[in-house]
Amino acid sequence: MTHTFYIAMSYGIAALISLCLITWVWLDGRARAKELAELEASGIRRRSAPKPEGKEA
Amino acid sequence: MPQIAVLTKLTDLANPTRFLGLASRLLPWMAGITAILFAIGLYLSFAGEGDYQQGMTVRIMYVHVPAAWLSMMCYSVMAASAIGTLVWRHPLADVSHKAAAPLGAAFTLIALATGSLWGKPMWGTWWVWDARLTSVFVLFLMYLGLIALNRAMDDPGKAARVSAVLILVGFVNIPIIKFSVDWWNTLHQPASVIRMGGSTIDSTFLWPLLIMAFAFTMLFFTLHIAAMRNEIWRRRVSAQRRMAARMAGQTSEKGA
Amino acid sequence: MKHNESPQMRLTVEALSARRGEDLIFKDVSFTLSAGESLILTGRNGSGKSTLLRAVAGLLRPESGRVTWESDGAEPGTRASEACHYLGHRNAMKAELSVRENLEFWQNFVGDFAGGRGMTVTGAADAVGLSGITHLPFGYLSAGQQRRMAFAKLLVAWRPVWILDEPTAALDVSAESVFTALIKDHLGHDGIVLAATHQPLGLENAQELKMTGFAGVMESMW
Amino acid sequence: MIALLLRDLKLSVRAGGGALIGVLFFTTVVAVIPFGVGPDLNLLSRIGPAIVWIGALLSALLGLDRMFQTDREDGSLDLILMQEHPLALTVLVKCLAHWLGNGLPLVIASPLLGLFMNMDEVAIGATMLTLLVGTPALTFIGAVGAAVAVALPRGGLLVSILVLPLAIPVLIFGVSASYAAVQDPAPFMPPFLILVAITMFFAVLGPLGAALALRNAGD
Repeated sequence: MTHTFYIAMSYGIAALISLCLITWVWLDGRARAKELAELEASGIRRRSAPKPEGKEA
Repeated sequence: MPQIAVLTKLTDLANPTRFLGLASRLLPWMAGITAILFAIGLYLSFAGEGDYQQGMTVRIMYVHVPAAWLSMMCYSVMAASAIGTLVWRHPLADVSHKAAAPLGAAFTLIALATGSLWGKPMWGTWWVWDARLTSVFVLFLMYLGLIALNRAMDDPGKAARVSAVLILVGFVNIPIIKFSVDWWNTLHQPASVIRMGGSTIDSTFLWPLLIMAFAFTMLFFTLHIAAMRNEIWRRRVSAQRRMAARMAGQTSEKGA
Repeated sequence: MKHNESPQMRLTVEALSARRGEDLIFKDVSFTLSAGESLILTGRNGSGKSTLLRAVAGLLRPESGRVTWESDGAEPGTRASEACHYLGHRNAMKAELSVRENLEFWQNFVGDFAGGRGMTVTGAADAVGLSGITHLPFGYLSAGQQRRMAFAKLLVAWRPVWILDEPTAALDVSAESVFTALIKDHLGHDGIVLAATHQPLGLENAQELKMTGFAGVMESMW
Repeated sequence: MIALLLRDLKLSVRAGGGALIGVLFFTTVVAVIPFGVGPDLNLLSRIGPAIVWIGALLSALLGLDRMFQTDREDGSLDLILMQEHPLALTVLVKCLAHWLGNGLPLVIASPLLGLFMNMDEVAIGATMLTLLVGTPALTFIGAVGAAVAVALPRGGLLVSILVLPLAIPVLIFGVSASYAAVQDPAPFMPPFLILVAITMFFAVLGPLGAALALRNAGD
């Protein structure tokens, strides 16, 4: 088999894994942001948001 | 309490809210830089000439070596975060090593797959128990173990602390594993194996390699920050849901 | 209480907060106990009594605040937990070993704290009213007997502070009175008792701390 | 501390025979190998030391997750954590007791299994010696996994997965030293001494890591 095949395969696999990773992180972020927005919409907000208090150590 | 005052300051410096603000400002820039670096790196790696010995397969090196480098750097980042978890008990450190583990596993997988694809034309077989491949494989198993451990525990704080201990024990062990695998390898396979990316790399290969390594590193940090942000959001969501449940419980108790 | 000749010892709890998972169970609990004093924690199930006791015993890292111990005999750096006996829900005895082996192990392993001496194993078994059966494997005892023997563990090695989590669980009334007498005796010997109970232990001078549970969700962090 | 050692030893003898199960598993694993590779005595004697070592490694991992779990279940672990003894020292003593109860029987059983594998006397002796030196390292490094298991709702298998990669150096040098004793050109002492060094290193690292994990796994 030609070397080109192996080169294409390695770049392909590397790209595939990287893209999966990027997509996963991106979709995960979108889902979490959506959940936060839903919670916000249902009237639950962070109590500490209006008055930012220093967390005790 | 001067001690507590100092701690409070430290927590303030990198509290999750501030981190989120920083992350949302940095992420577009980092993603952009990563994309540009990859464009340059990929162009250079395909424009360059092949090695007369290894032929065009030297191009596999441009993804293999950076991925292998990242697999180790990611573990070092996790070890540093683990110290942050255990010594300063910083919540961001917990988030950091939890978010890094899947990234490390993915880059290690890239290193393994490309190493294997490089091995086939070079050695005529998909897998050799070469010292480096073997060490990377062991590292991969350790990443998977850590991910499994994180998933197996319910309390995120406890999970972070326990996996931090394991990360550090593993970190101390990695040199020993590397040393023993090297030793074992020389014992069983006298140096007939072609060394991957030795120290004498021609400068025509060095530039694409360096830029690709830099691009992969930027990709890692971009993904790491994004994954940390996701994890913080996840915890924020769970805390708010919990609070909602408690508040509902309290009002219904009062009503009853 | 004979405060004039009692040794200087103090268990101080300052602004202790602890959480389980993400729930803040209690917040800013402070108290001080000196020789001969006792504190009873009351509250319904899940109100954080056990959590507070475990935090004082050093078994649960508090979210904030600290627990300190000062006494004549102890070195300055002594952790508070070293001055404490802890009797939790579980008896910390091995079913496979005989009662005597169990008690002797804890006597040797725990050792006496400065300023007192523990009883002999036989004496301790006598004190909880179960003298004849120390040769039996712990697993053969009934639940009430097991609890009594777990209590005897507090007697074989001296610790100024007793931390008792529901000590009278699984006990009948007569056993309860035995425990109350032993606790009073401990207080009379300048001990300190910190107990969580449903039932009143019948201690006259005990302070009481009512636990309410659930002080909020730890969400300021996120 | 002696009291703790004696108690754990008594327990390992009395409580359902953990040692016995370990040895039984060891025997079974080694006995199954010939069915897999065929009854070729030459082949068996060639791979014998490796098989015995792998069998010992797996059996050593078998009982490890219970090391602190039993103490946690009956509440003893709480009291152990409260004492003034340095926790790492306590863990070291528990490791020794665990090794005496579970590791040593494996070492003692290994010559018999060596005979099954048609190994010669020197190879059997070398394997036994390397097991004697190497199995404590497995216990020490396994203690970290056992301490992690305390925090897990369901420990068991995950602990073995976490510990096995860390045990690779022990396996490499143990097997190498066993082979070096039989095969001529390779010297016996270097891998053996490295094995000793690894065991001593793990004797420090394991208890420290386990103590750290136990302190952090509490709730």
